[in-house]
Amino acid sequence: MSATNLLVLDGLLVISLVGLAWAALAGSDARRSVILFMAFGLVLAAAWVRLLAPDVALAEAAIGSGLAGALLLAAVQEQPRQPLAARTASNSNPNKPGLSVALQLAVSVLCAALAGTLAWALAHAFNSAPQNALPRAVSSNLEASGVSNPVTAVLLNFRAYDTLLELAVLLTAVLGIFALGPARPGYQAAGPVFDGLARWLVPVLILTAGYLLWVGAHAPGGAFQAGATLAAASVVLRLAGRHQIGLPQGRALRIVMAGGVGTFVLIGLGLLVTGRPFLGYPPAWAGGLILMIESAATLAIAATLVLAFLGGQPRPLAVRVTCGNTSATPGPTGKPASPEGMRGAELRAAEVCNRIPETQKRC
Amino acid sequence: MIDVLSGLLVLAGVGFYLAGSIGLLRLPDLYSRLHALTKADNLGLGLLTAGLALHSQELLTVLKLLLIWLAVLSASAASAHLIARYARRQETKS
Amino acid sequence: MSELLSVSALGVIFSLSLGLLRILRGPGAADRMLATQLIGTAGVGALLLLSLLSGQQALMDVALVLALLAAVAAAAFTGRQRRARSD
Amino acid sequence: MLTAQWLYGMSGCLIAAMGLRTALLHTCLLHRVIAINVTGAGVFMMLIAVAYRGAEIPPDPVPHALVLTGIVVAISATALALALARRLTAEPSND
Repeated sequence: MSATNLLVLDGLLVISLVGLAWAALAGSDARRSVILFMAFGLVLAAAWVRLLAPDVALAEAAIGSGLAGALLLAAVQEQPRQPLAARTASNSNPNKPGLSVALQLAVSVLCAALAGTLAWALAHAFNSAPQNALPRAVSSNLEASGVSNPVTAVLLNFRAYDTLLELAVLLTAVLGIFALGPARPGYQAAGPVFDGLARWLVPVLILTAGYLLWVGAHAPGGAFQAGATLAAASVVLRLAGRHQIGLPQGRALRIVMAGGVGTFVLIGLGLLVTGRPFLGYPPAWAGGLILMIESAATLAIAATLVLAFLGGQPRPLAVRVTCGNTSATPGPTGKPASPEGMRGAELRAAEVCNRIPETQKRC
Repeated sequence: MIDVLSGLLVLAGVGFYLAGSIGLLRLPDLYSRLHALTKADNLGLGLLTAGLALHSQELLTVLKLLLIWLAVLSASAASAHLIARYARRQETKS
Repeated sequence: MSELLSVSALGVIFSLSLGLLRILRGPGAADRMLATQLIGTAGVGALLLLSLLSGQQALMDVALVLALLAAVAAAAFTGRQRRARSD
Repeated sequence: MLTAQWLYGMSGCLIAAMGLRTALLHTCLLHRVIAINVTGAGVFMMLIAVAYRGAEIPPDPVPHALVLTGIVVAISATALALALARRLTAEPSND
């Protein structure tokens, strides 16, 4: 592409990004903001491609626009039709919150100052000679890493600690979501058009997830992108009103959720026993070990994202049968559900049922 | 010869893209905009992928292009229906 | 040929920015969702062209994921009725 | 000097600051969650711009890996925030 063409392309992309971000942040209609945010994610994916970051573009395409959009839209649909009718009844204009003008001004000035500081730091970074020590270290050690995609090598070999801790963050987040109550109710069975869409979309999504996991070793792709694509398959099934969305139940679900961190730690400890540093793979085995960790991580990430879309602890299938009997039991359970307890499935089911009237009260 | 054909297909695809987006911008109501959008989805991308497929040498690339087009084609058909029904429901509700 | 492809890529990106105007103008949520669909499709087209232009095979995978996830987003938008709680 | 690096990096600064301002000032919880995501996207733009080395030289993979991690953490934090918001509006003692 010629330099002028590229400049036009960059200009269009940057103007679109800033405009979409501004429009998504302004206004008080949540649904509008979510759709604008999804479009922002789409354009951002194009920008990552332009900046030669196809790995990031893949993740942005799968998570930033697709799954985040689905997640936020599911949250919007729970809100009342009139935007914030109940909560801003005292405020005639939801756009002008009860904050004082002085405070708004102060925050705006501080944010502008932050932008200025960041711009100054960036300008400094751009003007100085590029720091080539890290990229050179990556490319010179790529041979021994077991994979040929430098981003995967960084994520799962050179900086494997980061990824391990990131999986721990995911696990913590999903445990937090569990603690906040049961999942949203499912959807009604879909009509023929949606069902037809789901019938071909789900297998293609699953196939693409497997492909991305496999290809991640030598080309853009990997556990994050594959996990997000796999989660999208479950989300489609959920939206189509299926009961079985491919999410394991009970103990199996817990094993899958903890599997990412677990496999990582077990392999690290195993290496420690054989006299190597924690997560210091022997070069001959590195490829296989990385694929093993990535497979477990893919399943864990997919389970986490699906649970995030469900918005809480999935109800066991048995609840639907027992609910009629147990929901008569009076008494609200004030304390938050503790899903990690030692109770049996029936007790948990009963508790979930008890909590239903309480959660129904939301606006 | 093949280059010319592929170039023509790509240009025709871009033409449909532009027509679709101008229609999306200029047409008066949602349902006619829906009609304009499906042109960009089906024909624009279809002709584009056809042109690119002629241009590429590998079978895998051609298959991937075909898969992408089929995915967008059926997704746009289904989502056009779903969006139209959504808008219809909103209309009758209010 | 590559000049033609690069002009085509610009044309597709331009059509994407026209879609952005519609998304900003609205007026309804359905209109914005339509424009998002157009942006997704234009993004797929632009990625395919760039993939051929730059010789990066991986961009085709990005285009595929973009196409599939745009379908998921459209499905999530249409606001399906939730099941009653006692099902 | 690379024009693309400057363009994307500086607009990343701008987007991050805009997002932060809305996250602090808006009254609606959902808008705040979106604003935090936009802030994150701005920061990612800065990081990827720093990693960019021009069309010929391959970019620095380390910021790319950081951003990938960041995207996944951002969505899990978003999910947790949305679950908290849902719970908050469900509490009858809210107002």
